[in-house]
Amino acid sequence: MREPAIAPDGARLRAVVEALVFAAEEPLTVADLVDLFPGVGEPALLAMLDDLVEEYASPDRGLQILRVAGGYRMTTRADLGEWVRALFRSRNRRRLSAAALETLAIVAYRQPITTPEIQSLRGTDPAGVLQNLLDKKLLRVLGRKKVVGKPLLYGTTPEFLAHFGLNSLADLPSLEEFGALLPPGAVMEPAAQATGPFEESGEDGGETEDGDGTTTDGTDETENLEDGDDS
Amino acid sequence: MREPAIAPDGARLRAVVEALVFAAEEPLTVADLVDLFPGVGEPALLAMLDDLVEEYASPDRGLQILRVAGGYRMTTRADLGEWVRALFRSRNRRRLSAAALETLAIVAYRQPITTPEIQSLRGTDPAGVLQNLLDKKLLRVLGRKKVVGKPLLYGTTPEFLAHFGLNSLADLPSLEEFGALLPPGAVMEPAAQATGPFEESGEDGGETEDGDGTTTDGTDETENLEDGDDS
Amino acid sequence: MSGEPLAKVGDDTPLSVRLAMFEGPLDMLLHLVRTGGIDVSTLPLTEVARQCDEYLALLREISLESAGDHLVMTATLVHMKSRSLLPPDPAGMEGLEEDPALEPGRGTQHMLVVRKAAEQLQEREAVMELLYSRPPDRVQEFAGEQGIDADLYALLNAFQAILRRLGSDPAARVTRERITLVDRISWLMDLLTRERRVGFRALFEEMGDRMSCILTFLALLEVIRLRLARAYVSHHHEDILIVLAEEPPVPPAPASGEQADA
Repeated sequence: MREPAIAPDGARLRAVVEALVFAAEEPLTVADLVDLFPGVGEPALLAMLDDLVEEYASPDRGLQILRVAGGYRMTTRADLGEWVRALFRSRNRRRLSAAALETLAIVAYRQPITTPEIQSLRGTDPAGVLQNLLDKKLLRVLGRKKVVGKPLLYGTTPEFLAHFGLNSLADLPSLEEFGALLPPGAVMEPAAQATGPFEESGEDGGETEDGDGTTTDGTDETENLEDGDDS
Repeated sequence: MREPAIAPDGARLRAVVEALVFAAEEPLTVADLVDLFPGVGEPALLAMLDDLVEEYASPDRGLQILRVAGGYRMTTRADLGEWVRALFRSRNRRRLSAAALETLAIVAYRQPITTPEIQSLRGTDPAGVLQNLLDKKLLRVLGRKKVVGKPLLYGTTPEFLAHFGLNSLADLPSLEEFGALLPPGAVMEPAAQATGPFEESGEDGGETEDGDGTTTDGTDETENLEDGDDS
Repeated sequence: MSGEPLAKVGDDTPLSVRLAMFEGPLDMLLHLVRTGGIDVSTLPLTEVARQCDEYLALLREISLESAGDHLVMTATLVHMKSRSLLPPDPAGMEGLEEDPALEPGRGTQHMLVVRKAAEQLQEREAVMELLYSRPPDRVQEFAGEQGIDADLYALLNAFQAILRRLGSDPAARVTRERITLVDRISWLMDLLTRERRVGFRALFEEMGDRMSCILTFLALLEVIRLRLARAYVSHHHEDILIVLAEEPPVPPAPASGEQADA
């Protein structure tokens, strides 16, 4: 029942074994093969596996078959590992790490925003990630916030808009708009307090001239963060 | 710094390329190789990839190299798939629902396309299906349409192409092939391929899959497999 | 299209809707309809509207804001139901109108083509199901952190994940108004970076509507508050001049090894 109708032999069996060594999650064992091809016999299957190892063991091949943990598995040749690593590095350069995407999202929705403010939202120091996003020209420095430590204020760039197919920041989807497309949770947040448009910028409570005073808890938070600022 | 000390050439470069085709998470593109080996030149790298495809295209091999999503990917041969499945004792599950397939078909042929437009073609609100396809990364948001309400625009991803074994959207048959019923001029053409925000555009759009018999015999075999499914 | 305030319940008791299929606050009903928990086409809207009307009659003297919210929610429900019952909205179809295949009356034919295209995809999928790739963990030692090819959906998901981690911090809410303001701040900074100084009156010259003027003024206040710019009265120009704060911005020195930690 588990075995498909016609058991392969000869060259086709060899091809099947090659496919199995390639695709198996765990190292492929002779026992696996005996299970699949009870008619072939263990010695013949073992010989076939060893032939395959031989065949791949040429310096001109990019792949090798290793005997590990009682089985056989296909990997890249050890001396080519640096190139595989280089490929992944090069691809990731064109993309965003999860940390970078989060930071980008924060800046997009909360700009202009400082490093300590980003850190208070993400929980980790965003300096390295910010540099990466500046290098990619997705973020830019808008200026310095005139509070203790004079942290830089970050905002998004025209390139950011182009990347995401937006004309202006007003085109960023709001949570409410995207609600139907996202798992419930953030959608139905109670609009507990009617907050002014500047609500989240009210952290620099030490200054007298900013009279918005909407958030009371923002003050402590930001001051702590600014003490710890690495500038 | 980016390039490891000695750039390989000749047989060693071929071995490296083989290793990279094996290792690449998404299909390996010529652009990836140009990035890694700027000294070699795109034509030589492309020739090397095509040679590798040739070399693997033997019925005695268990593996093949497919041209999908504008790149190259190593897989087991289709006619051996039943044996791999027998080893895993379960199907290589990736089937989509009819609603998802219809929505994908509409987006593939009409992208960039908005939710109301999809709805007008399918007749039902696609929001749930869309979210599912976005989560699966088969679709992505391309931006907003510049009409009243600024609806979001959707398009297909490289993962979409890879899922269906397409090298580019041009590989989709024109709807004329389905539409004997349709009056002339009423045919939707495949949309031009949209490129991702952080990707260079596809370099080899003109190529088609090399038709190594994967598409002709697949359907019957699948039916057999479903009979024998013991999962 | 659906940027209406969702659940802005006032300090009064919100309307509790009583229907055969649902009993609870109006905003919850709207939420369920939006997320597909309730099929809007089966919703007895006349009854919802009647109850809303009754409620508003009681409420009118108490809170205009709450009344407005309830009207918006009810209107949204009516809109959603009408959308589900009527043929597709022609306003959303502008780009498609030139295509004769998509004209009204060709719907059935068109559906056939869509079905066939979907079947064709399904056949391809069945073939691909027989192709196995290398197991994902085989090159893990080289892979490092996987990069994301981000689109708007990924961006918003990332932001939503942060909000969820923070809990219900009201200041973290994203509203259309806030984003529009941010956009205006960005516009103002662009202008100031380019021009170094702008006359206050000139800022508003091109503004067509009240809302733009208000937003620009709010953006100006914000920029001044952040001391990205200064404002002073120029007798010479008989105007207020807005001047970019000097101090060319300097990007921070890259802190090495930061990226990997998060």
